[in-house]
Amino acid sequence: SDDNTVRIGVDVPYVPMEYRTPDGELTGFDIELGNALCEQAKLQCSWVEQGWDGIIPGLLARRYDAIMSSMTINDERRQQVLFSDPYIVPPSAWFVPDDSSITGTSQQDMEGANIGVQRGTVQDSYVTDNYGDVANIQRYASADDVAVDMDTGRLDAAFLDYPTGEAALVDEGNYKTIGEMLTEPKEYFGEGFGIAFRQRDEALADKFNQALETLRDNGTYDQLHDKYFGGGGGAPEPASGS
Amino acid sequence: MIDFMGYGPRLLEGALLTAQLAVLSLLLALVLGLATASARLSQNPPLRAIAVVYTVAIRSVPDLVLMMLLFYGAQIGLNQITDAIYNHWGYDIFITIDPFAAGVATIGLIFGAYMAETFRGAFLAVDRGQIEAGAAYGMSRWLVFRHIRFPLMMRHALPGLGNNWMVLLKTTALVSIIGLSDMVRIAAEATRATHQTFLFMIPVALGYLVMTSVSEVIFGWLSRRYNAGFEEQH
Amino acid sequence: MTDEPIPLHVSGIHKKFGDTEVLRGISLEAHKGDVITLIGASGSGKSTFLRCLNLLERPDSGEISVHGESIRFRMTRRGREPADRSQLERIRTRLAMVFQNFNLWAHMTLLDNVIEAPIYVRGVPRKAAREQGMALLERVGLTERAHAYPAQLSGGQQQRGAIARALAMDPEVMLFDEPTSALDPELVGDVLEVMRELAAEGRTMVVVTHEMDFARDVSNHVMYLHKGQVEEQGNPAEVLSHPESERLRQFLAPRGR
Amino acid sequence: MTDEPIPLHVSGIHKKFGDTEVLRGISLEAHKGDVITLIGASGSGKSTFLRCLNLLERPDSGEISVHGESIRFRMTRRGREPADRSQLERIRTRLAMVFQNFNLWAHMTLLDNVIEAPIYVRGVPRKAAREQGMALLERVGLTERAHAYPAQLSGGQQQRGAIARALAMDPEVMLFDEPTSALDPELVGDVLEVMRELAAEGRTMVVVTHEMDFARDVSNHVMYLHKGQVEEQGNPAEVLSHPESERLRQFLAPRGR
Amino acid sequence: MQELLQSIAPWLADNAIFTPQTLAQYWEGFVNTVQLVFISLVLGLILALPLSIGRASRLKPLSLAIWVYTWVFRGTPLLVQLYIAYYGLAFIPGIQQSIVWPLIRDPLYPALLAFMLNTAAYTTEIFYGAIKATPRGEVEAARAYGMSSLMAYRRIILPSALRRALPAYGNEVIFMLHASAIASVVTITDLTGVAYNVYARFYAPFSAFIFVALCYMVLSFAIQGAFKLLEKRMLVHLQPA
Ligand SMILES: Nc1ncnc2c1ncn2[C@@H]1O[C@H](COP(=O)(O)OP(=O)(O)OP(=O)(O)O)[C@@H](O)[C@H]1O
Ligand SMILES: Nc1ncnc2c1ncn2[C@@H]1O[C@H](COP(=O)(O)OP(=O)(O)OP(=O)(O)O)[C@@H](O)[C@H]1O
Ligand SMILES: [Mg+2]
Ligand SMILES: [Mg+2]
Repeated sequence: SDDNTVRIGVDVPYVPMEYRTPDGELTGFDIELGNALCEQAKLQCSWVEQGWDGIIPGLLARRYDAIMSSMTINDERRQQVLFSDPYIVPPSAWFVPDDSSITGTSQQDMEGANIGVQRGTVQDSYVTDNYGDVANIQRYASADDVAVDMDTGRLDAAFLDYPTGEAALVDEGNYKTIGEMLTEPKEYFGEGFGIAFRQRDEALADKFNQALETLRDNGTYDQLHDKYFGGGGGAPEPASGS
Repeated sequence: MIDFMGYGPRLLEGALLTAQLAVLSLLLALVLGLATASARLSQNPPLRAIAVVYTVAIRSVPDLVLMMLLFYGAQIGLNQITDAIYNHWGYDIFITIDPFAAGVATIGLIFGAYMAETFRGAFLAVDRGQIEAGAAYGMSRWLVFRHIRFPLMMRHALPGLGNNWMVLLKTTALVSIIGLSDMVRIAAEATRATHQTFLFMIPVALGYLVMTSVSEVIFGWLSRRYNAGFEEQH
Repeated sequence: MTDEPIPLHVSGIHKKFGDTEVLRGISLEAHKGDVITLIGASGSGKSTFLRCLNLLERPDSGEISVHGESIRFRMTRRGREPADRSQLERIRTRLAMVFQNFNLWAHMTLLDNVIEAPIYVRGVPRKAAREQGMALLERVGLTERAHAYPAQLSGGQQQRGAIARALAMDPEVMLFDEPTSALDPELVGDVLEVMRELAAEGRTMVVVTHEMDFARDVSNHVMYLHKGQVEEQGNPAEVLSHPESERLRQFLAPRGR
Repeated sequence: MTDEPIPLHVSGIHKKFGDTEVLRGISLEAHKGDVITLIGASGSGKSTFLRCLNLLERPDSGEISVHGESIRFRMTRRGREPADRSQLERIRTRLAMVFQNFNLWAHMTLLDNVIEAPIYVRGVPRKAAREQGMALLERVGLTERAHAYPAQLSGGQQQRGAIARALAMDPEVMLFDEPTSALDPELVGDVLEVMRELAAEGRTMVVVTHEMDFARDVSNHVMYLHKGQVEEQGNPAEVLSHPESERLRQFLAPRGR
Repeated sequence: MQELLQSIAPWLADNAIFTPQTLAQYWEGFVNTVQLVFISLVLGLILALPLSIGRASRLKPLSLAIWVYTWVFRGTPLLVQLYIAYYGLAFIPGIQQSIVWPLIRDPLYPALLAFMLNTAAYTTEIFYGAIKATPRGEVEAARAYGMSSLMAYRRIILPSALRRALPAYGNEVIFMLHASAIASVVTITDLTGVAYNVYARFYAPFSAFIFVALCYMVLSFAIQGAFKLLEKRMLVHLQPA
């Protein structure tokens, strides 16, 4: 294929990182940042939609050349794909109903609570290890399912990706965050989200890394970041390039 | 009319894809199922063995895994070959497997194994005398199959086929793994974008119900056709 | 070979089911126009022998030749099999069989049953086959029931339909397995008449029957089977009136009452 | 009513299939020990009449009473139906039927076929039923095939099995639809013997048959059906030797050859 | 189980993922899956028998009503049914104060309900088809020997029909096993759920999922083997000679 065209795989939607407006236009933090990166790197980019379960196989099978889809960098994935530098480290947060009696996030506060998480996420691992002994952890396929079961009253608290929880709970109903936004410890929350490439495409990864650095330096990145996360609490800390 | 928060048209497209996938996979599954059931009941031991392995193996592995293995496994295998060619001789060729064709092939292959079981049971229920009468009049095995065995068998197979079809129809949702946007995939997208789980389940359920209703009509017609000559009981 | 070939020549048929030997060396020679009847007790192997003739059962040994053409066999792992399917199919079209249980095809109307094999095996045009089929149904008195399904017919009607289906093949040798057992006396007469005509036309028939009158009146050769062997055979008038074998005498006895 | 009740009393049975009137007012009275044979051309309605007796077909009009008990009917949207299912079932256990096409239950062994109804309908203990069943199978010469499935039996064997199944009900009236049509002469004799014994035991039988010898030798009343009506009836010896009706004469003619 | 784990512990020593702890989790998931599938199949079967008879009955309204039920439950995805049973029921006004709430609150019972109704719908249609194809003469023979409708069903029609339905029902059992993988959607820790959990811990999708696929394979093999045995015993009268 042409050297200047890059196809990027993305699992839509994951509000507010990637989603469609009702008229069908693809947008979100990943999309806007990705487009900006491509422009900076003088690449012709197109987006390819792909369900999450097949997203890495799809890359390896060359259906597209990169994945930019809120993918957390970790060592297991590193064995299969090549990651760019992290472009964002999203925080995780606790959500409870407005009238909840839970006031803190310590183990004592969560004693006996039903905690909802999204199955197989970093939040799942974190809660399992730190609250598994005191609380009852329920694992769901999506953040929306967590939200619905908050509505039914089966859950007392939820621990989610901050942007996702904000969109699914706080924006939709009577819920609030409590406690700190978490991006540490790294062993759980990873190094943040990265763009994934095939192992042999090192040159392409370099182009993206350089473009990312330029955007951070010239303020484009901050602008985008503010647009999506500015209003909500806790500015995610930008990860420094290696 | 409710336009489902703007997702109406795309849902419709997804429904169309679901229908196409389902019908084409069904055809493939029927052919594979008939061939396999015939092989199972044949006098040829190697053929029988192949048929047994196919039906047992396919039905053992979860559909999702099969979809992954067959589509991505095949593609990655192909890529390794083309990569080797690139590394040795410098020719960069790239063969892509078309996801739609792959989806049809995979679902057809999976349900061929289930169809085979249904057909086998139905073939066993056909009165041997009827088949013998065909053979006695010099009909070739193929002619006996088409004119005697098959129509008589269908009467017993239709209920099972109907069930397999219903399951197949809903299994088409698996194709989102290989990057196709069927009805379920688009509804899931809409749900994640709007946080309205139930709102988008309704059009999906309705979409399936419409397709099932159409097929109920077709199955009803087939059932009357293949039950002609057999009086209604009780 | 200046003579016309013999329609059916069978020698030394043996057949086992598992360990039980059902046929133990049966031979038969049917010349043109011959009507051969097979009689014998239930389980003596009459049906099995008839089914061996057109290879619905595979004989374990023995030769079968139809119109001078010998059926070729070969040994396979499953035993002795016909070597050439297309030869087998060709030969079967010459041996039309009427079954004990009728075996009309349940999913077809009576007329369709009759015209099925002529059209698809012998390649008769549909229109001609239908005309011939209706004529045959008239011959067996079923014109009005031509479009009924077998399940809608009485037993006797089904058997008459099955005979029409066999006649439609215009076969060289006709094999009947108790063709009149489900027919009432009136129609037995009709069928005998039809079969006489067929014999006169030069057709050859092998008939399993319990109707001693039929054996006596129509056939020119009778074979009495006992436990898979021919115990006695010959001219029906002689054999049935003056049986030599004690067993045949016993077999015929209840009739005398 | 000091007399013993009549086992079977039937009057004025009418039956239509669609527009064709298959039975046009048939009556029958069977006293204890009576053996009544029904003869007639194919399609004359013999089977249909027999099936009306135990209500496998619903007669459009007419009365049926078994052992003095009249079957009660009521009108429904679907026509005239028996009013009381449990009465119907009770009466059916007294009328055991042997079918023209055997209708053995395919998923049961022969012995299981025979003991099924005694155990589950009449409540005979399993052990006793098995003993009685084996005895009956011996009576029809099928002891060795007791554990075979119907599909593994020859036609004759299936019919003999079906007769054993009927005998196992120890019924008051037995209905036979051409019970001997698939049997060879040897066994016809045996079965006639069995049926004579049954008659002597005081059982009543209604038999559709084409066997004129049987009608003459065993039955004490013969009814000739023609197009759904009784054309002639009476003592078999008289009726069959000196038929009054021209039609019956024709019907019996072919036999004379 | 514990002993088995101990005995293979040395082999597991240099394996980060398949530690005794995770294997115990897999075992728990395995047990949950088997329980869930088995109970819903048994309940579904019990429900399907009378329903298929009703479906074959001459009572048109009854037959129609059952058809509508099977049409809806076969016609919509199991996932939708599961969602409605788990989330939908919870929103019925007043239900949270009622005595059934403890049952509905627990994900197991809504899942069982959905699975049972789903498999019963499919099974009903399978049995109904087989009942309709029972040879007419055999039914008549049953009637003629004084069997009531119920008895004829119990002794003749159902035994004959259920035998012929075996291969198709075997399919349905396996469909149900595969379909049960969505139980994890409502927080049940079945085999698939465990695979996701292990995946979450170790980020090793292939190991986690291939292992779970193997578990499903073992179950499927067992089911198919059981059905082969059943067929051998129950279908002798139909086997080609
Ligand atoms: N497929 C088979 N497997 C095993 N035994 C069989 C099979 N077919 C027939 N037999 C047995 O072979 C013997 C001969 O059967 P056959 O049907 O030839 O008898 P028949 O002379 O035609 O009797 P009938 O007058 O009752 O029809 C019987 O004992 C029968 O049970
Ligand atoms: N269910 C049915 N529907 C329509 N017509 C039928 C049905 N059953 C029987 N008939 C017709 O009714 C007539 C009488 O049939 P029946 O079976 O009583 O004759 P039968 O005297 O027993 O003849 P056979 O000696 O051939 O058995 C026949 O013309 C038959 O085709
Ligand atoms: Mg025979
Ligand atoms: Mg009749």
